[in-house]
Amino acid sequence: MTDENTKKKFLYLNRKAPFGTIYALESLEVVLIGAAFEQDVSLAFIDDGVFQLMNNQDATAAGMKNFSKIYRALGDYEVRKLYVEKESLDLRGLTVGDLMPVTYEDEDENYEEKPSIRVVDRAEMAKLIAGHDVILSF
Amino acid sequence: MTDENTKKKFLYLNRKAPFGTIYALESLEVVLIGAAFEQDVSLAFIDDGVFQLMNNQDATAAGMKNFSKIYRALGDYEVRKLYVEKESLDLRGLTVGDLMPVTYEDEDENYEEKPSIRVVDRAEMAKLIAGHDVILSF
Amino acid sequence: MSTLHTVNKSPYERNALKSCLDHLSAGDLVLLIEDGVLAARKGGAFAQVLGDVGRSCKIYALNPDLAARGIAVGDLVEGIQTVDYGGFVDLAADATRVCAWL
Amino acid sequence: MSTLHTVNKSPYERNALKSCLDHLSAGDLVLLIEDGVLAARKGGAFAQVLGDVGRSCKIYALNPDLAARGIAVGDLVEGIQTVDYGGFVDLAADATRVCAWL
Amino acid sequence: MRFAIQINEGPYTHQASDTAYRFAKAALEKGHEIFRVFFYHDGVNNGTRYTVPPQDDRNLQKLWSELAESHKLDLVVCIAAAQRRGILDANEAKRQGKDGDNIAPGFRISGLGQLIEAGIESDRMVVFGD
Amino acid sequence: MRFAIQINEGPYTHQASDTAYRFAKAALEKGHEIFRVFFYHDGVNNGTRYTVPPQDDRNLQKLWSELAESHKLDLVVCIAAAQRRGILDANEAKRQGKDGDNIAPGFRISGLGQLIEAGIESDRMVVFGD
Repeated sequence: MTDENTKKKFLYLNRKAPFGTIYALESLEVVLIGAAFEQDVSLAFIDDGVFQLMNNQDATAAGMKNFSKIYRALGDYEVRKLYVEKESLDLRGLTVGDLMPVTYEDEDENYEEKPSIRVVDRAEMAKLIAGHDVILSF
Repeated sequence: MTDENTKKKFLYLNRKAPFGTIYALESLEVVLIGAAFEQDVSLAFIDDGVFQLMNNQDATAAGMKNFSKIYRALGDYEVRKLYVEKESLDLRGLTVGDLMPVTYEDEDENYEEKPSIRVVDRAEMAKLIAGHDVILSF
Repeated sequence: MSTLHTVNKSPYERNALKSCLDHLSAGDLVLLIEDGVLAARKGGAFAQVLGDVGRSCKIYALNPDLAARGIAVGDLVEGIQTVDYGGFVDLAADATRVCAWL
Repeated sequence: MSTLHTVNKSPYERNALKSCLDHLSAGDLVLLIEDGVLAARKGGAFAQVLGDVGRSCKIYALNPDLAARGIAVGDLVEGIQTVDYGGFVDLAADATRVCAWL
Repeated sequence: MRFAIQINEGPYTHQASDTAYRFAKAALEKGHEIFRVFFYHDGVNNGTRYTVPPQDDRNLQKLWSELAESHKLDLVVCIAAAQRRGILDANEAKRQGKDGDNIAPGFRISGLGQLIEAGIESDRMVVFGD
Repeated sequence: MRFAIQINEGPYTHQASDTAYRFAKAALEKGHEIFRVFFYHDGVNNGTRYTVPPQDDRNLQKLWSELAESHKLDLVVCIAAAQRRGILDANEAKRQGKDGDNIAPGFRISGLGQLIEAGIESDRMVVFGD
């Protein structure tokens, strides 16, 4: 299963805002469990999915679980590719500066901290979808 | 409860297509039970709610319950006011001719069959909402 | 005699906000809750229309839902007021009826 | 090497169809199922865009879902083909991957 | 003022039950009355005692059951919606020949007439859903 | 060809389970293999034996249980999602101190790893949801 050749490319397609529905949280739970399977994992954030990465989320007053810190921990699970669509950010008046910092330590470069979030345009996102073996939609 | 003065005006606000979700069917189930309470009842069909009244629905091949005939029986339950929004029909390329005939027998006019469906424009729909006591949304 | 309209859906995903705004009567109130508060952020695609509607109808956003989604009160479209759950109750009590755009 | 995209939402209510169409690659297939078939009716607001997309990507609609919603095959936007559940299976098998726009 | 509340979605999947709970709590704290909370559609799934949410998350069923106990709230689960979704009390289980029930404390199963009655008897009906 | 199916919504409220069932049936009739059906989110609610749908409607739980029996289908209910929503088997009931269980015949409760494994082991993953 650790052989590069037998790895499958998994894409998690996140299109929904957090909190209004549970899909964002339960998508993350799959990502965490899936990390143990050592596949090639990417997360895509399209449409309202980009709101999942908003900085300074605090659900305390709404009485809900604060799970946004889990995104920040994804690097520790070897999940390092979070693709965020530029057009989706633009429509919502957001920039990458409105999103939480998500990083990983690159063991090949002296454990330097590198950003996991990569802003891509719609055409690149379409290519990303076309380049994966398994697409899990939330 | 049959005193005109104690009647409340109930509006059922139907905005969703049938079959993809259960809201249309379970909204109807409330209407049927509610009819026994002898309140002043109106049904509003806005947005995809207008698809609930499409003629010739047949869910057999999809394995679902054919409930569209219940709309036709509403007249027998004294439910006679089905308001369909014109702008919602227009956007979907529909006319009242695409909808099923829903009628009631008018006991004041020799049991003449009269149409229950009334096409209203958006401004009239807004007035309708503003003129009801209880709005049940589906 | 006014209606409190609640909108709990993202306007980017669904047509509920648009439909609600299309059916307001003069003096009505709109309360954005749950994912509906996503409409209220300055710079978003619905900022303009909410600003326009806000001149004739009062628009509110539920603060706990804004906070959950990382939207600061300073980031709201001008004229939108925030309420907490108690304020939601007051709005519902003061209105003549509540209409939910689900 | 193609993707079968499934859309199960009404385009009048949600942005799923639009988002799907914005992310197609050449040779991809789109299958409208459940409330998604509401897009396929001639004369509706999405007839034009589906006709346009249909020139570069094949578009299908699930016939049992059309029938449930009272949409006759003769009322479909030109170029949209219908399939039953077996045809859905064939499309999924023939494509390289399936992408659901929920 | 007398409120009635309708909840159309189950716990966790949609925020509807959370918002309704906080609305109800705030209304009671302000001295209002809640005539009834009616659980319809998937809302009936709020009324199962079989849930075990993660320990760092809220337990919506417990929150409702406790609010019902402390304020004598009438929590009604629609019988027709409950039958479709597998929420049973002891009576229903017996009537339907099922070997157990799962209704949570403070909830009762009854008919759709209870929703209409709530609309008639309350000053404001507030609906929470998807 | 080997399919895997993910179902994200409960029965009746959304059509997802209906469509997935008819897809699975058609695939089997064409000689394909279904490696696994994984029930996630509200999809876990397909796996309760407590449902009693109206007699003139389909019984989705029974349809799935029968398809599982006749084709040796592996129907897996996600444990984390099931805990939030009150779906229990005998083991889980015991572990969580609950007084009963409601899992339907042919369904089993297991972890999210079963979904990933299904993605790895199948040729096509097809997701049905809201």
